[in-house]
This record gives sequence, structure tokens and C-alpha cells, in this order.
Amino acid sequence: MSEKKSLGGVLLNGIVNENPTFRLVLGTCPTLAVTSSALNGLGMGAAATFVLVCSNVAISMLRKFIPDQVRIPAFIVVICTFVTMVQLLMQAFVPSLYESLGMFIPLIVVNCIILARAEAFASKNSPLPSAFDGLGMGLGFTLALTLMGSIRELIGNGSVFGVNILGASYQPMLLIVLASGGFLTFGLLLGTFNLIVKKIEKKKAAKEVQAA
Amino acid sequence: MSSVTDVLLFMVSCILTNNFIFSRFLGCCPFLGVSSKVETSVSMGLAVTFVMTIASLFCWLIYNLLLVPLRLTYMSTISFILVIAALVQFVEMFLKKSSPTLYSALGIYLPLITTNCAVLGVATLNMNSGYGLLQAVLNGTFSALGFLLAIVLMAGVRERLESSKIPACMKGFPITLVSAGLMAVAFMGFSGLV
Amino acid sequence: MSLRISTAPHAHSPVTTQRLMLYVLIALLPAAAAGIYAFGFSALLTLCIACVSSVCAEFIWQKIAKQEVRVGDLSALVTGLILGLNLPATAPWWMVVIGSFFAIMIVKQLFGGLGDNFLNPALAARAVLLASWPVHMTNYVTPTFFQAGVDAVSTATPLATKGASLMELFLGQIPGTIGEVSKAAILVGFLFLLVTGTVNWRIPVIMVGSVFCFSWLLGGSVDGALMAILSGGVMFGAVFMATDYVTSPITPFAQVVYAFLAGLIVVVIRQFGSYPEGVTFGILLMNIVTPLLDRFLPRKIYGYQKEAKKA
Amino acid sequence: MQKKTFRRGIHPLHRAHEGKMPTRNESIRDYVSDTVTISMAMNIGTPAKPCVKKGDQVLVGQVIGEAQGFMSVPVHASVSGEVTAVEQIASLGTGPMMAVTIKNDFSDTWVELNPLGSVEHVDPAKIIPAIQAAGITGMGGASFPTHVKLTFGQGKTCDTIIVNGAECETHLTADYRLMLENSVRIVDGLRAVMRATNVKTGIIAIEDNKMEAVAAMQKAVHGREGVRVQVLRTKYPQGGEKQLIEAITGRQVPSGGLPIDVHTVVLNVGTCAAIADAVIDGKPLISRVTTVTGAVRKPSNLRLRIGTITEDIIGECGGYAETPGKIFFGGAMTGICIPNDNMPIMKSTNGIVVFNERDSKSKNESPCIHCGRCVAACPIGLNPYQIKVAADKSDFESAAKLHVMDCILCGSCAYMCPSRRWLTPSFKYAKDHLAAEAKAKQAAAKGGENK
Repeated sequence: MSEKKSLGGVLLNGIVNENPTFRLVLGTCPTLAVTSSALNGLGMGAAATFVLVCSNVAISMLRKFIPDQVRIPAFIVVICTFVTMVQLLMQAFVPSLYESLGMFIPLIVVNCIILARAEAFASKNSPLPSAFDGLGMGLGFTLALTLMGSIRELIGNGSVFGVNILGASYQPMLLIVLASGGFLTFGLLLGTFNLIVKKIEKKKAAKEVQAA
Repeated sequence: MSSVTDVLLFMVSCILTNNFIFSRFLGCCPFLGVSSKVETSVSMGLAVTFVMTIASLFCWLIYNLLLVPLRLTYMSTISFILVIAALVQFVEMFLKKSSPTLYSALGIYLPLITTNCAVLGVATLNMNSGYGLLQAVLNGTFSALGFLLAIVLMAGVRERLESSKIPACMKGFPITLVSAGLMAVAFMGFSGLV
Repeated sequence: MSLRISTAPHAHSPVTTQRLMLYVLIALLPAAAAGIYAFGFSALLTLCIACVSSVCAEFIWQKIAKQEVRVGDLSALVTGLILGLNLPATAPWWMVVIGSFFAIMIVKQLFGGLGDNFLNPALAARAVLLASWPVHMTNYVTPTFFQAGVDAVSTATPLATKGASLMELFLGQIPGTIGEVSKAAILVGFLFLLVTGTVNWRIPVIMVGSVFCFSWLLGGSVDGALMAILSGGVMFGAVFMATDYVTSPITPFAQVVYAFLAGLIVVVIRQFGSYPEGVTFGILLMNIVTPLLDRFLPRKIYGYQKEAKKA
Repeated sequence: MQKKTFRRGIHPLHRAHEGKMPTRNESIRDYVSDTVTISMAMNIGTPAKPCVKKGDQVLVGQVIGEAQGFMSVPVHASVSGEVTAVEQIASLGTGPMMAVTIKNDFSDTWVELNPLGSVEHVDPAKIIPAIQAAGITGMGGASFPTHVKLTFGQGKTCDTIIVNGAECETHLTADYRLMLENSVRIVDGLRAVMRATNVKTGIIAIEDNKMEAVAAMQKAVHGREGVRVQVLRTKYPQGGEKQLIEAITGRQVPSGGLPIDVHTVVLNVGTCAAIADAVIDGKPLISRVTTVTGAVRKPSNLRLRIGTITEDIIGECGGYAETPGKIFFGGAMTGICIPNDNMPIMKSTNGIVVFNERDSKSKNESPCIHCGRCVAACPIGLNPYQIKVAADKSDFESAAKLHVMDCILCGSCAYMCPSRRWLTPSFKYAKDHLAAEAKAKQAAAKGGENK
């Protein structure tokens, strides 16, 4: 990742090209665990985004002071600090969401996305791009989680964000909001994305051939 | 935890009913990442069992003997993760010296375990549920055995899938996730056992 | 003269995949007939929907995926029929269709089609339906036997009808899913499968035996144990679903272990679990273990015996 | 009598009586053709070297190819007449081979023979050399030089000689007819071998679908000490050496070993009869009994001179009944296809089967359904379906771990497979590859030593 890349490009990279959930398949645990409803997915995404942006900025500022040998523990401490902050904030202001996300808020600490961005981007770039990178990745994660949550809530409950969409006569497929439904939905979504990406690449290749 | 029956029931609950992978979604990354061969998955599972048991013990001690008396419970996450990181480092060094064979089998998995959410998860779970020391340690061991069971079963299935004609777009993570989903469906049969 | 060159063997057994599937279909017919006799038109309708939608699902998938259409091997039809027989006669049509599509497309074709699925499609679909619409899946009615004026009465689970006599259980005068009610019909099918050499006795006999033994151990009475194997889906599952080639172990010793453990899980779920019936989950769980059983249980190979006989 | 057998195995073409009905009751008929083309490479090991040239006159039984070392046997003229060609011809599977073509003058003049006399009085030390000089190789199909088999290595002992009359292959009745019509000769051959090797027990093994042969052989062994007939339950591949030994003695030849490692030697009935001819009459191996069946007008059991051309044989059997699609030497389970009907028969050709075009069509593979029929069939106890997966991926290491090298290529798994999967060809591919690899490794090790 070079400094030359525009901030917008950095932002978009996280959302589309290197979407942490669908392209890199990182942070699978929260993706599976908290997406039983759209709101939970959004909440988790927002929390993770906050931590990502903050930790990226902090690590980027500290990058020259952290010795190489202990950088991973140092990163974890930084990340952990922000996670604890989010935890306390959520507990105070959105207790119901905090309740439903449960132990997955503290587990943001070990979410591979955050550590991976700290290692791959923030420790090599200045604070501003790092912030955008964190924001991009966070938004990508949030979007993916919200999408998963919406789909699962729609099929498993007939609603999205608590608003009933499929009508009263719809008989929800409970399985989808259960544990196994998480795996199934994620697997099928990933497969679909792969299919789409492959189609697009094929088209691109065909166009290039035509152009040539 | 008064009788053998209680322990047995607790074991069934941790391994089958509330399986870490299939019902709690903890430790999914190694479950998906290190399950392509049965042999390696066994090693990974054993390494996790080892670390989770010790981590449960130490995290419980730190939490109940240090954080609670000092009213520093909000520091739980950060202290747990540090304990785990230190433990993994320590275990790695210890194994390297004392048992090179075991080290060569588990060695490469040990660093991965630091960021395995199952370990931090079990510590947090022990704290949230207010378990006693014995129960916390047993919870660590049994939950890890549940993880071991899940990852070995998954590896068996994936070895079999290796020779099948899976559509290109489903190869790798997607089909593994769908397999895990179907396995979770089967594990639902254990619900209500305890 | 142009002669064809090929490697030996030049002869093949007349038994093909298609014929094996046909045997299974024929073996399922008595159970299907008994179910239709017991539950009437709605049972017939459910079976038809399940069969047609399964075959359609297979056909559509193979068309879309641009694969060779192999509907002719009858495997989709078998899956459909078994799924249908696993549903209560009152199952709503959309649920049957969803079940069939799930079985064929997700459990079977996504993994590569016939032979590559690691779970029995019909069973996995049944478990999914059970988890998704528990009310519809357990809406069992008492058999009407086409008697005019007798209304179908909804009852609780088939295992809860403790009042039924063993004979009633055997002949199928009890509520349950379409296929599992008449044990007599299932045994006829089993006999056919044995005679044609389609399945081996090991899995069904040991699985039923294992359920019997563990029920006896836990319940304490032979009557109760007999009740246990005659009620619910034990027989149907042991004969038609545990023996599914693709998802059951191949080596004899592995088959014994598989069937024995499946029986154990069934009893454990029945006695202690929150689901009333454990056959589906018992077999599914053992399906998951099957690859490990096939790989790690030792086999005797010619030429590796210890120098024991020195006669 | 208790019938014995081995573990697992199959019943190929069971409903069609193993394809044996047409020739079962046909007595052995002699047939001598106009020309013969005698291959020099009819035994496992080193081929013989031709010692005649074009234009030479030869007599029946005259040596036309000299043995090249211990793992080799001489080749004899099977007819008398003029050598018309000494040239390379195509062989079955392996590369080209030298062959001598002789135009028959039908005088049937023999070279001078020196018989050793009756079995009771022959000098035991002379028997094995006589067997080599007579050019005798295993006549059941494997063509292993018989004298090599009977020369035990250091420290090896033998306590039982088994005569293989199982004839478990489909279509073939040559051994059956031989046992019916030449039973005394077979017993004499066995006794000669027992005398030469000083082995006290000889067992003639016959499957229970040939009870007439059992009766004939029982009559022939009557009063002969140490020799008896053992009836076996009919099953394929009972005639495989390893299976036969397991059936009769309960012993298992260790992996990679030979029958002598479990103190047994297995000889085909035809080989025994040839040994009797060589010892008692001094006659070399110049003819053999061959079953000709399938899509021919007159399926027969013929006594053919070695080197008779397939086309002539088919003519003797009334010609093709239908357009031939495939012709193979041997039975349907292990037979080797011939590319055209100019191929001459060998010492090991126990049958010629003609398939019509419909039967010759190759079947398409369909997906493996894990039915386990191959596992239930495999007489070795392998998991053919797993080996197939490994072999098809050219994952030879895994295939070796699954014991593909213990596979005897009997074809039982492929016969049983409902999905018509080409199991045996895949195994042959893997075995050939692994054998070549091992050979290369050995050569490399030797080369290393030399340096």
C-alpha cells in the first residue's frame, strides 16, 4: 500500500476490493455470531469501525516509538484500550444492544481484521491515511455485517431492522437465525460473491481482448 | 460441581450441547483455517486444549484475586489478553525445552492461538457466568475438547470433499462454511441434553 | 479388421447405480403404500410433491450448472421419496418444496452431486425443516384408514402415544410421519433390499439392536425397549437412511461402529434431549463421523498377518 | 469333504454360468495349422534368442530359440517344416518381440527325444533341468519359468505343492477338459515335481462347479501317496496364487513375497501335464489346450501348437458368428486384448474369447456412490475406491500408502462397480509408475555405489 494512493482509494479499497468479510474472510466469529438481526450487525460493525479507526490512528502515531520485537503485544494493548472504551460506552448508552452483542464486544480485541490492519497498514503509514484505511475497512465490515444481518432477519423473522416486510402470513424459516443458519448464509453469500466476481473478471478479460 | 454426575453433565454440555464452534461461534478462524487435514487439526485442537485449560486457570486467578479486590474489573479484557499472550509465549518456550516432539507437532499453532477468540472467549465466559475455580478450569478443558471434536470432524469431512466436484465458486471457504452449517444442524440434536 | 482394445475386466456385473436406486425405490413402496393407506389423500399429495420437486431441483441445477443431466440415475427420486416419507401427512406444500430443493441443491449438488455429499440429503433437509418450522413438522394426525366420517385428529409427538399397544405400533395404527408408521411395511422393504443384495444386514440390525439395548438399559423393561424400537422412526431410519451408501461407512467394522453409535445417540436424544425423536440427528451425526471411521479404523489386508500359523 | 475357500471375492457372470456353457462339454480336439509364428518372448524374464535362420528346415521339438540365462527357457519348433521368417512382430502390451515363422510340411517328424522314464524310477536331480530344457513356463497365464519356481532360494523350504485346477476365470474350460481327459498325466507331473523337490504333500485344488473333474482326478490320485484332491467353493479369483494358498493352507503370502515364503508352490494343471510329457516322454512344450469361445460358430477346446495364428483358430471354430468387436486372450476378468487376429498364441494362452460389437462397447464412468461393493469384493482387503481417487490424481504416494502394490489386478472391484468405474486400469497405472520409480531408485543407488 503506497502513500500515493488517494484517500478515497484507500477508503474504497476497504469497502470493495479488500472487503474484510467477503474478500479476505477475516473476523468470521462476529460475522457469524451477531448477524441474527440487521441491527445487531450494524451495531457490531459500528463498534468495530470505531476501534479500527482509533487504533489505526494511535498505532500510526506511535509507529516510530514501538520497538519491532514487541510490536504485536503493543498493538494488542492499544486495541484493547479502545475496545474497553467502546465496551463501557455501549454499556452506558445502548445497554440493550450491548446485551445482545454480549461477549463479542470484548472479543473485538482478537478480531483478526484490526490486528491485520495495524500490522499491514497503520504501522507503515501516517495517521490520516491510516484513519481512512480504518474507516474503509470498518465500513466494509459494517456493510457486510448489516447485509448478512438483514438477509438473516428477513428470512428468519420476516423483518429488517425490526420492520416487518414480508407480511403477517409469512412463516419465518427459524433455522436461518440459529447458529447453523449463520454458517449456511455466510457460506452461500460467499459463494455468490465469488460467482459474481468471477463473472465480472471474465467480462473484463473479454473487454480487454476486444480492445486489443 | 458436587458429584461425578455433575461433572459428566457439564462435560456433555460443553462438548456437545454448547459446542464452541457450532453454537457459540468461538474459534471459527482456526476452525476454518486449520481443518484441511485430520493430522494437523488434531494438533491444533490439542494445542488449544492445552492453552485454554491453563488460560482459564490463570485468568480466573487474576480476575478474582486481583481485579475484583482492586475494583479494576473494567480492566478484565486487557488483563486477560495479556495473560493469554504471555502464557502462549511461556508454553511455547517450555515445550521447546521439555518436549521437542510435542513442540514440533504443536509449535506452529501456538502463536496462532493468541488471537484465537476461543481462548479469550472462555475467559470472558468464565467471568460472566461467575464460575468457581474448578468449574472455570473444567469449562476451559471441556469447551476446548468440544473445539477439538468439531475441528477433527470438519477435517474428516474436508478430506473427503477434496476429491469431489464442488462448483468452482464454492471451493474453499464457502463450502467449508456450508459444511459447518450442516454440521451445526446435526449438532442441534443435542440441544436440551443438559 | 479394427478391434477394440481395452484393459480387463471385460465383463461387468449387471447391477448398475440406476438399478440399485430402483431397488431402493421398490423397497420404499410398501412403506409409502402403508402411509397412504393410513393417512389418505394428503399423504399421497405430500409424497408426489416431494418426488416431483426433488427431480425438478436436480434437473434445474444440472441445467444451470451446465452439467450432464443425470436425473435418470433415479437418485433424486429416491431422495424425494424418502424426504416425503419423513414428513407428516399434514405438511404444507411450500415446506415440502423447500425441503426438496434444500436437500438436492444445498446438501447434494453444492458438494458435487451424487456420491459427494457427506450428509444424507433427505435427512439433512428434514432436520432443517424441523428446526425452521417445528410446529408444521410435528403436526401428526391419527391414521384415518379412509374411513368416512372420521376426522383427522392432531396429536402430540408419535413417541408420546404411550397408550398404543405393540401390535398397533407394528401395524402402523399410530400417528407419525408418512413412512415410519407401519413397521410391517418397512420390514417387507428391508427383506427386499436384503434379497436383492442392495444393502447389508449390518447397519439396520445393529442400529435397531443398539436402540433396543440402550432403551432396555435406561428404561429397565423389555416391553419399553420393544416400544422404543417400534415407535418413531427407528426402523425406517435404520433401514432406509442409515444405509445410504454415500454417507455410511464402507468397511464392515466401521459399519458396526457407525450403527452402534447411531443407536446410542438416538436413545440419548430421546431420553434426555429437547427433541422428542433422535433418529434424524443420530444418523446425521454419524454421517459426519463416517469419513473418519472409514479412514482410521484398521482393516486386515492380505499379506500382513503375523507369522502365526505354522502348520 | 469340507470345501475350502478364501475371504471375499466375487461370482462373475454367475447367471451366465461364467460363460462356460458352450465349451464345457466339448472334448479336446487337435488342430494343426499351415504356418505357426513362435514368439521368443513367452516367459517372464529374459526372452530366448533365435538360433535358426530363414530357409532352415526344422523338426518338431527342435530348439529354435536358446535360453538366455537362468530366468529364461528355450523355445522349440511346434511343427516340422521350413523357417520362412525370423523377424520382429508386435506383442501384447510390451514392445516388439522376435518371432520365428515356420511353414508346416505336415510330416510331423520329431527330433530325437531322450525320455527319463517312469516317475517312480527317474533320477530326481534330472527332473528340474529337464523342465527347463522342455521350455516349460506357467501355463495358467503368468508365464513364470517353472524351473525357477521349483529352485528354492537359500533357507527356503517347501512343504506343499498345490496344483491349480480352480479355473475361476470366466469362459475358460481348457483346464477342466484337461483334468477330465488327461487326469493321470497331471498327477504324474505333480509326482515328478514332488520327487524332484522332495516334498511329501501334493494337493490338487478344484472348484465345486467342476465335480466331474473332481471325480476324474480323485480316480487318478487313488493309491498315490501324499497326493489328494481338495474341493473349493467356487469363487473368483480363487485361481490367483495368493488366494489359492489362503484357501488351502490358511497361510498368507507376505506382502511383496512369493509363495515359497509360506512354504508352498503353485502349479497350473496344464503345467503339470507338460512336466509329465517332458519327464516321461522327453517331449518339450510345443502345444497346449486352449478354449475358443464367444462369438464364434463352433466354440471348442482345442489342443493347439504354440504359435498358431488366431485367425486360423477362429477358422477351425467355424469362423466368426458375429462381427467381432473385441478379442482377448484369457478370460473376461483378466484377459488381454489383441489388436488384430494375426496374433499367434503363446504358451500361456489358455483361452481366446471373441466379443461381438455390442459387448465390446466401453461403458461410461459415473460418479462413485460409495456403495462399498469394491471393498466387499477385494480379495486382498484393499479400499479400491480410495486408491482410485489417489491414482487418478497421480498421487502415487497416497496410493502406495493404501497398499496399491498389493493389488493383484484381478478386476473383481471393477466388475462389481455399479458406476462402471475403471478401477483396475487406474491401479495398473499406479503400480507401473511405482514399480518404475522403485527401479529407478534402485538403479540410482547402484550407480551411487559405483561412483
